[in-house]
Parts: sequence; C-alpha cells; structure tokens
Amino acid sequence: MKAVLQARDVNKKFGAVVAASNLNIEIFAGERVSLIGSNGAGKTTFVNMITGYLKPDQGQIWLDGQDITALYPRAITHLGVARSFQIPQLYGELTVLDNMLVANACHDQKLSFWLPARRSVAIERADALLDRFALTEHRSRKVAELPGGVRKLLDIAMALTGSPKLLLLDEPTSGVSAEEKFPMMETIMAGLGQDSATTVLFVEHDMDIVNRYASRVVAFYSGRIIADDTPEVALATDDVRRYVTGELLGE
Amino acid sequence: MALALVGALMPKWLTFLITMAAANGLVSLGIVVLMRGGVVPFGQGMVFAIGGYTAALMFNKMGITDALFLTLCGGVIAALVAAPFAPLLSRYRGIFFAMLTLALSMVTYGLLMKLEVLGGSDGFNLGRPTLLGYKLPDDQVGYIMYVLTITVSSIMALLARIYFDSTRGLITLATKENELRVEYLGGSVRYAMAINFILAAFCGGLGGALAVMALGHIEPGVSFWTTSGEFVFVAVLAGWQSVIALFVASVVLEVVRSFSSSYFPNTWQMALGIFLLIVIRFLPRGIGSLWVKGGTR
Amino acid sequence: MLTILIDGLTYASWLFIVALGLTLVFGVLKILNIAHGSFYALGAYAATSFVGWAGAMKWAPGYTLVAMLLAAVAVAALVAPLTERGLLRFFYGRDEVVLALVTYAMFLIMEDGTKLLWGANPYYVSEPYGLFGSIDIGTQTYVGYDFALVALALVVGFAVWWWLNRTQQGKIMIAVIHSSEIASSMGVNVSRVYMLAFSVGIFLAALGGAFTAPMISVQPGVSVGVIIVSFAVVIIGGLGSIEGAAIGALIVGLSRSMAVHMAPVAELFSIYVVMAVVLMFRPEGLFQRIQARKI
Amino acid sequence: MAIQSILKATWSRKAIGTAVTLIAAICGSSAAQAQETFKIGIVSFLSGQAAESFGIPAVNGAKVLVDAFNKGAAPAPFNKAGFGGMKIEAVYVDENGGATKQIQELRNLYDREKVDAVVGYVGSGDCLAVAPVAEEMKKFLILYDCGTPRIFEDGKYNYVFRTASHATMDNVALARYLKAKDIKVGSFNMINQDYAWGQDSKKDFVWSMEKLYPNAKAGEDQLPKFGAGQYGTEISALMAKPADITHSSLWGGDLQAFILQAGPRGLFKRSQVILSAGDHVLPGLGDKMPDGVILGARGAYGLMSPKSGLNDWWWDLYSKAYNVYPVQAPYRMVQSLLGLKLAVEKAMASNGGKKPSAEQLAVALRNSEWDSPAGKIRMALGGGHQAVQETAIGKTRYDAGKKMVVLDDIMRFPADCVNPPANMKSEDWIKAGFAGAKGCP
Repeated sequence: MKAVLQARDVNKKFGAVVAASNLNIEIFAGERVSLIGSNGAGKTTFVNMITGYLKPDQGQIWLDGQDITALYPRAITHLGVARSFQIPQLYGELTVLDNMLVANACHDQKLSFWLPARRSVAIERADALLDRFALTEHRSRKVAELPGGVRKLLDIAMALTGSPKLLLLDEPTSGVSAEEKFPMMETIMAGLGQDSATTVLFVEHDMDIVNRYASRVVAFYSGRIIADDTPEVALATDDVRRYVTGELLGE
Repeated sequence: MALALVGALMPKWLTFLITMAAANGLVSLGIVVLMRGGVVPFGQGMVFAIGGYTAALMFNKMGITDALFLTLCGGVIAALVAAPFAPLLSRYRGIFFAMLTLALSMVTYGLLMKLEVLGGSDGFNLGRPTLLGYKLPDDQVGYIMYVLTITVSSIMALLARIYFDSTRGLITLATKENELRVEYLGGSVRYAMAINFILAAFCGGLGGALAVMALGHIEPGVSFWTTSGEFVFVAVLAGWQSVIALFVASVVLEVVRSFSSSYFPNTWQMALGIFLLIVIRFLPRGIGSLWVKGGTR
Repeated sequence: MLTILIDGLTYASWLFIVALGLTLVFGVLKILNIAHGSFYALGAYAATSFVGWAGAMKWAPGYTLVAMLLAAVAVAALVAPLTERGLLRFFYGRDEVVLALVTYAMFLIMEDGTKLLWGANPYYVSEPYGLFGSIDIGTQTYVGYDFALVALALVVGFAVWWWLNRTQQGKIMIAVIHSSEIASSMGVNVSRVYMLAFSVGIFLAALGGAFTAPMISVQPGVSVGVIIVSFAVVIIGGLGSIEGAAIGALIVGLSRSMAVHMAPVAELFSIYVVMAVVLMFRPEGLFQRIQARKI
Repeated sequence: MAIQSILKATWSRKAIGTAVTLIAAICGSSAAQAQETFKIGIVSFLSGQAAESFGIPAVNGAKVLVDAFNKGAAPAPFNKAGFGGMKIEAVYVDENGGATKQIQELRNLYDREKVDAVVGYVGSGDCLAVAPVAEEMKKFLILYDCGTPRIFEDGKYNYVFRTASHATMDNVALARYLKAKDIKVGSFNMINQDYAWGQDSKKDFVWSMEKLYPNAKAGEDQLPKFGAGQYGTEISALMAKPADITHSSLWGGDLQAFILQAGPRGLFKRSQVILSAGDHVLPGLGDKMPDGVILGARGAYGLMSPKSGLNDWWWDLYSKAYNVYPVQAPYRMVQSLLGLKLAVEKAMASNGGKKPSAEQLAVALRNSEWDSPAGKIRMALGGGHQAVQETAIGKTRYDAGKKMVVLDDIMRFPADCVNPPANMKSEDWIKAGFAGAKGCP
C-alpha cells in the first residue's frame, strides 16, 4: 500500500526549542490520523511544515512520492493538501456563500478576468458543500455575525473545496463547548463523506473524540513521536498517559 | 446615451467640468481596483502624467492626432511603464505601499521638471485632436471630447464591474481581508496585486490622455503629490463598492472646487478642506453606500 | 568635504526636530500627518508674533529665543489639543490612508487659516539669527545660529529619548506605540496618551518652525516644502522610530548637501531617489522590526 | 452584474441631470446683469508662494485702480468714468493650484461668470496653458505678468495679449549694466530656481555674458528647487568658488530667505550680487537688505519708475491705500488695465458706443501704444500682441534717514536696447549679439 504523505528525518528548531526531531511518518490513503500531544509538543509545527508555512531544518516531506519540502503553501495546496485553522481564517465582511466562492475561485485552474465568480456552476458546487456541512441556513449571512462553531465548519468546508487528497484539521473542536463537540465532529465526518478518498490528519486534545474518530493516533512529546498506533494501543502506552493525557502524573 | 444627450444642452463650462471629472474618475477607478485589494496608492499622479505625456508627445512629435488612438496609447504605455514596478510593489501593504508609490511619482515629477525636451516645468501645449479621421470644428470640439470621455469612462466602468465580479475580482476582495487564507486556498496574493497595479496604471493612463487632450496642455504638476491626493480622495469619497459612485464623486469634487474657488477666491482651499472632512466623517463607506446595500458588492 | 558635512548637519538639525514630531505622532496615533508642515508654519508665524511682543516689551535680545520657545509651546498647548480632541478623535480606527486624507484636509484649511490670521505679508525675525555671531571655518563663514540649531536638535532628541525610556509617562507611551489595545486593557487611558503624544508631536513641528523662522521670510506657502522632506526622513528612518528619525534626517541632509556640492542638477529629486531606494530594500525603514504574521 | 451596473448608471445619470439644471439655475443669475457693466476676471496668486510678492500686491493695485476708474478720477487720457462710461466690475480668482485648474477656471470665467475680458497670470506655465484656451473660445485675454518668451515666439494668437515685456529684457539689461559701469567680471556664479523661470533667466544671462564678457568664466550653477527656503548648503557652494559676480533670478520668499541667510555669511561682501527681479523685497527687508546689490525690477518700476504726472498720481493712489509704495507687480497690473481701458474706449469709438466684442477689442489693442506709470508701452512684438517697454537697473543703499532702501546709480535702458526686434526670437537675438539694438546707454 502506497503512502499519501511521507516525512523523513524531519527536524526543526526554534532557537533552543526543539519542535521536531527525526520525525518519520507514513500516512496512507483513507486513514483518519489524529495528532495528539500537550501544547508545544510539535503538532502544529508538523502541520505547518506539511503545508509549507515552515521549512524543516533537515529532512524531506513527500506527497504521493513527490518532494514538497521546498514548495510554497500555494503550490502544496494545488498538489492536494488543504488545511483548516485553529482560529478560523475567514472573510468576515463577505457572506458564507461568497467565502465558499472565494475558495472555488482559488481552485479554478484558469483564473479569469471576466468569468463571473458567482456563475451558477460555482454556486452549485458551493451549495453542495454547504449542504454537506449543514451550513445552508447561514448561506447569505455575513461571516462576522456567525457563532464560533459555524465558523469552524465553514473553515473546514472551504478547505474541502477542490477535494484535496490530504486534509489537515488543526483542532477542529477547539473553542466549541463540550456538548457541541460530538455533533460537530459528526457533521465534519459527514461532510467528509465516509467513503471519500480524502485522507484526514487532525490535531486534537479531546481523547474521546480521538477514540471515536481516529483510525490511528500519532502522539508527540517535545518534538518526538512517542507513540504511533491504533487509538486503543497508543492511548494505553505509558509515555502517552504520562506526557499527553496526564494520567500517570508524578511517577 | 442619456448623458451624452444631456451634454448637448449643458452650458459649455459644465460639459468641460464633467469631461475633466470623468477623466480624473478613470484614475480613481484605478485606485479603487487597488483599494479592493486593500492597498491605496498615493502616487497615481504618475500614471496620469505618463498617459498624458504619451498622448501629448505622440501628438506633437509623431503627428498622431486621433483622440481615440492617443487615449489607448496613453493607457497602454502607462501600463507598460508600471509593469516592471508591479512585482516589487506587490510586496508592500498599507502606508508603505502608499509611500513607495508616492516616492515613485515624485521622482517622475522631478524628471519631468528637468527634461526640457518635455517642456520642463512649464510643460507644453498640444493642438486639437481629430476623431476617426474627422477634424473637430471649433464649437464642437468641447462636446465631442465630452462624449468621447464619458464613453470611454462608461466602457471602463462596465469592464471594471465585470472584473470586480470575476473570479480574480473576488480573490482581490478576499486578499484585502485575509491574505494568508487566500494563499492556503491556492490563490496567489502577489500575482493578484501586481495585476491590479498594472490595470490601475492602464486606467490612469487613459484618464491622463483624455484629460490632456481636453485641456490642450500638460505639465509636471500632474505628477505632484497633491494631485495624487485628490485622486485618492475621489476614490475614498466614492467607496470601493460602486463603480458609478466614483464618477459621481469625481463630479462632486470638481463642482465644489470650482464654485468655492470662484465664490471664495481667498478661502477656497479652506472650503474644500471642510468639505472633505464632512464627507469623510459622515459617509464613512463612501457615496456608493448611499445606494449599494451590503458589503459584498 | 568638511563643508559637505557641516551643511548636511545644519540642514539635518531642524529637519530632525520636525521629523521627530511626525514620527512620534505616527508611532502613537498611527496617523501620517500631512498637516505637519502646516503646524511648522504655524510655529514660525507664532514665533514672529511672540518675538514682536518681546521686542515691544523691551526684552533683551537674548530672550527672543525664549519668546520663540514660548511660541512653540503656545501652539502645542492651544492648537494641538483642540485639533486632536475636536477633530481627529472622530476618525480614530479608520484606515491609515483615510486618516492621512483627514490631515490633508486639515492642511488645506490651515493653509488659508494662517493667511486669515497673519495676512499675506512676509514676517521677519532675523534678530536671533545674529545672536551667536559667526565662525570662520576654512574659506567658509558660518553663522553661529546654525550650530545652535544643531545643539538644540541634540538636546531635543535626547530629551524625547529620555522622556520615552526613563519616565513612567514615556513607558506608557511606548506601550501604546506597541499596541494600544493591550495598553488600554492594562488600564492605560489611551485617549489621554493620544492627546499628549499629538501635542508633543505638534510642539516639535512648531519648535522646528519657530527656530527656522529667523532664517526665512515667514509667508504663505512655507508649509508645503517641509511636508514631503520630513516624510522622506521618517520613511527612510522607519515610521515611529526616534533613532530612525535621527538617521533619516542625517541621510537626507548629507545626500542633499552632496548633491548641491557635487551635482547641483540632481538636487531636485535626490531625496526622493534615496527614499525610493530605502523603501525597496527596507520597506519598513531602517529602524523598524518587520512584524511576522501568525496563524 | 453588468445589467445592474447599467441600471445604476441610468440612476446616477438622472442625478447628474438634476445637478445640471440646479447649477444652470445658479449661474443663470450671475449671467443676468452683464450689460451696462464691463466685467473683468482678474487672476493672480491669492495663496501659495507667489501670493505675498506678486499676486496680492497686483490685486491690491487692481482694486484701487478700478475704483479710481469708476469714479473717473484717473488723469487724462484715462479720465472717462469706468470703461467709456460702462461701470467696471471685477471678479478675482486665485491662480494657485496648477495650470490644469487655471484652464478650468478660465473656462468658468468666460462661460459661467460671463466676463468680457480676463487679465491675469503670473506663472509662465499658467500663461502657456491658458492662452490657447482663450484663443479656442475666441475670448479676450491679457497676460499681465508672466515672463516666458515662448508664448508669442512659439505661438500665434488673435485674442491673447501680453502687456509687459518678457523676461529676456531683465537679464540682458543686467549684463549691459555691468558692462556700462565697466565692472570687472573674471568669473560669475549663479543661483536660480530649478524651474522654467530660473532656467530661462540663467540661460539668457549666460548668453548675454558670452557676448559682453567673452572671457568671463561661469562658475557655480546652483539650482535649488522652488520654495526650498533653506540655502545654507547652496551658499557654502557659492562661497567655495569665489567669483566677481553672483547672479540670481530668485524672487519672493526664496529670495528673502536667501538674502537673510547669505548676508551674515558674508556672500555679499565677497561677491557682487546681481538680482534680475529683486525690487519687490526691498520694502519688506529694509535694513536687512545689504548695500550695493545691483538689481532690476523687470521694468522701470517702483523706485526706478520715471518721473511723470501719471506716475506720481499712481504712486500716491497706491501708497495712500496700502501705506507701502508700489513695486513691480502692481505696476504691471496697472499698465495692463490702462491699456485695456484705452482699447475698450477706442473700440467703442469705432463701433458707435456699444460694448465691444472680443474681436473689436483685439483690433483696438493690437499694435497700439500708451503711456503707463512705467513709461511707454508698445505692443510691438508677436504681431502686435507682445509689449515692449523700457527698463532700469539700480544699486541698493539703506537710507537710515528715510528708514528705507533707496536705489543709486539707476541706469535706464530704452525698450529697443533690451528687447529683440519683431522678426527675431530672443535666443537668436542674444546669440546674434543683440542685432539691431538701438539707443543703449
């Protein structure tokens, strides 16, 4: 089975802080991988290196056997890597629909000076996604007026426009109240479509969510990978319980 | 067109005033193109000057007199001159973009003052243009320039509207709010900015050429920072939402300026200044906001 | 060579004082004040009036300097708070460029305003110019006053630096410069700070005007020239940076005097070229940290 | 979307349409009573750098003179009330704001304010810009002040006149004065503003010197920008290259600042300074004006004006109104208005007393001549559209008794000595060694 994403001996330092040391990961098509770890463990750094926002000090990252280490975020996006953000990065002054249309426009292979951004095909595509993420009701509202949860969903929906190979979700449920978390993840998963070929990598703190939705867990601690296995196994290891879930404090 | 017919009935000074307003409006249209992307150039006087000098020089030195052709040349040359700077400028935002464009226009100003082949600081005159091979009679020339100018402006306004609604246009609008996300959605911010700068230069060039042919004179002053300031003001006064608002705003400014300077010769600048303040204070989103609802258009 | 240095320095001196005010106002209020030159002119006019009164009250010639200082203080104490409270504050939070336009309107208004107050006739206050005698250096004769200005510039520069870095008030000021939100959340009365900063900035502009008044004929139009030059300075030095203003003023002064001595033809746009070049390589100016964006 | 924008377009067209009718109404009122009065548009600098030295003195001069005309108080042959009985109504416009604005304002004056003639323009650029406009509109225009020879040497006009000599005269006269007083000139420095006025004055002076002082070397050639205000550096440069003569065409605030800064640094002691247009700063500077500076006034104006009844009348009229004596600017204004008055009355004499048309005015003024406080004005050049006049150069001395600067060693140059003949461009004329110059002292 061929890896969608491969990280080879990836290292990154910020001054004295080690954000990534010898990361070696292979992610396979269709996997739902959850990155866990306490704050500053290197999860987001890893995500940022995949999307090209940060460049590794050493090592390469391969997408479908193509080295993407040196590429710009834009190029990587065009190769089929999309991401959402811990704090949704949206266009507050525009309506939900227009936000989706921006995403659409960016994915149009040939940008055009006259082709209307609001042409029917684009709107249909956008509406379809909005529908999958249960956002249709907000369709023509200004994003600035929307509640946090809805923004999270829109953020992800936009990332999904252009149907990426690999989708990176940075703490999809952060800032969402406990009782909303599960419905939210349900919507997201529904939005992804269970059968879809989209491989998902999501950074998550809530272990119940991880347990329920991840097919595989990669645990980080101070830039190292301390566990990489199915949720059951990974979450049971001492390191994870000590450094991530904090169950074995003081031993 | 309605406006063209109205023009026939207007007193001459008003047709001329609107001609100038429309020509200047084109420059401001260029500024709006950039404003939608979140940057405001304080040196559009430069492209105005380039367009103007192009038309004037081709007229005097090369004997090309067709108004329409000269207008197009003005636009094209301005765009060509602007093109090399576009990639550089696309890196800058906010006040730095404004200041760098200002510096460029002031350098242009200095050069124009120097080059005596271009008439130095006094500038020079150009004769009466022809249109599609026809000579323009004395009593008609004003009106014909008027029709030509508003026609060109209307066409550009339409094209601008189409561009603003296109995929590129929407991305520009998005860039204004969140460049990072545009990049992460796979759009190129700098490319969009560079394109917009060149388009803005094209509009400015057209405006410059038209204005110069209507005035029959060109001088370096048009590249001075105060001129650029007025173009920006019209753009702000109009707001970035409506294209038509732009030309309304331009006319309003011209009317206020001309009446204040003939009725308060000693304090017309003060009158103008107070007018600017009132508008900026009470029409924060520009004249356009008077009839365009919502933020997305 | 020496003359180039001296000329550059003397030119830089008054320019620094004016630019410092401009950069301070931008640093704190985030306003690029196009009307700064008008306040310079206002200072010059006020100086002529004050020195006139000083003469009328039979002050000793030495005190004309005090009179000029008072003139600047008066402008800062009366006009500055008025404009800030009465006008500018209604536009806070608007786009930088809109704010610049507001000050452009102020510039237009003050242009006629000074004319209404002082009329169009020229005013002279050349008495102070002679106070410090003259000094011969090589073939050149220099006026002591020019060097006094350099000294004044140094004093002002140091004073402002000390104020910002060594006093409580100044520290607050710095905090606001970095982020007015955070500062206000820490209980700083931002609007007071704004008024203070604006007044100080205007004071510096007026001071520059007041102390150049003796070398020029004060009359309509003096403001226009000053604006762009001081812009160039702060752009080169980096908006909102004191060191920057100093270095910028020196660069402008020296490049200008070099142009005048070696290639007079280039004087007209030497400054803009320097400005453009600096902007291309250091868009934020020589003394500004480039702020990184965050995800 | 395009459709919507068209809808908007028509909407706003309505808006403009209403605006049109509104404005038309406003100006209709101003158009009404233009019959028994003769309306003059007077354009000069009311703000900006040229207001203090040129614009406002000229406008002041115009105001007192128009009053005197309307009262019929002027001496013969100008003693008819108003213009041939018509009351004179003057509207004033600020010349500040650039040539583009001037073109628009001139059109407004003719079309909206319905003025019968426009007298104005100090800036050469403005003159070049507005002349063709008046010509195209077939309206009567008098340029009263601006200096560049280009206007009538490069262009041909029917409705445009200039009632003062162009700037060539000023620098030719300076050079001739040096020669006549045989002042030794081994080398000369120059400082002129970096725009057309300064550049042209510089050229004229250099060419004249080449003819009159073939061996004199040109030294420093400083070109500070207009409105620089600070001249410390330029002064150092000038003093670093010692020269017998320092020539300058600076004017207004720039000239005053230059004098204030150069004085203490001893420039005036080390070099004979000559100013082509310096007279207007004398009343203001007073004892701050160094002695022994040779200067001109762009004509026989102010302290150098010739003795005549007309001049005495004018001098008193102005001095009483503004308690300062008139310098060059008001003189040039008055000579243009006097010329206009005679032209109007001449035209009325030939058309049976009706208000003359622009054509009739042009015919009347073309090739005419009249006496002004500054001597005889002759519309001799540019096909009778460009005036020539005598000029004078003098030397400053502060008279502590009178508490004012006076001028000594005044030398007069008749018009034909310092102006080119009708068939020659100034540049060629100077380079041809002032071919055909007559009556030089």
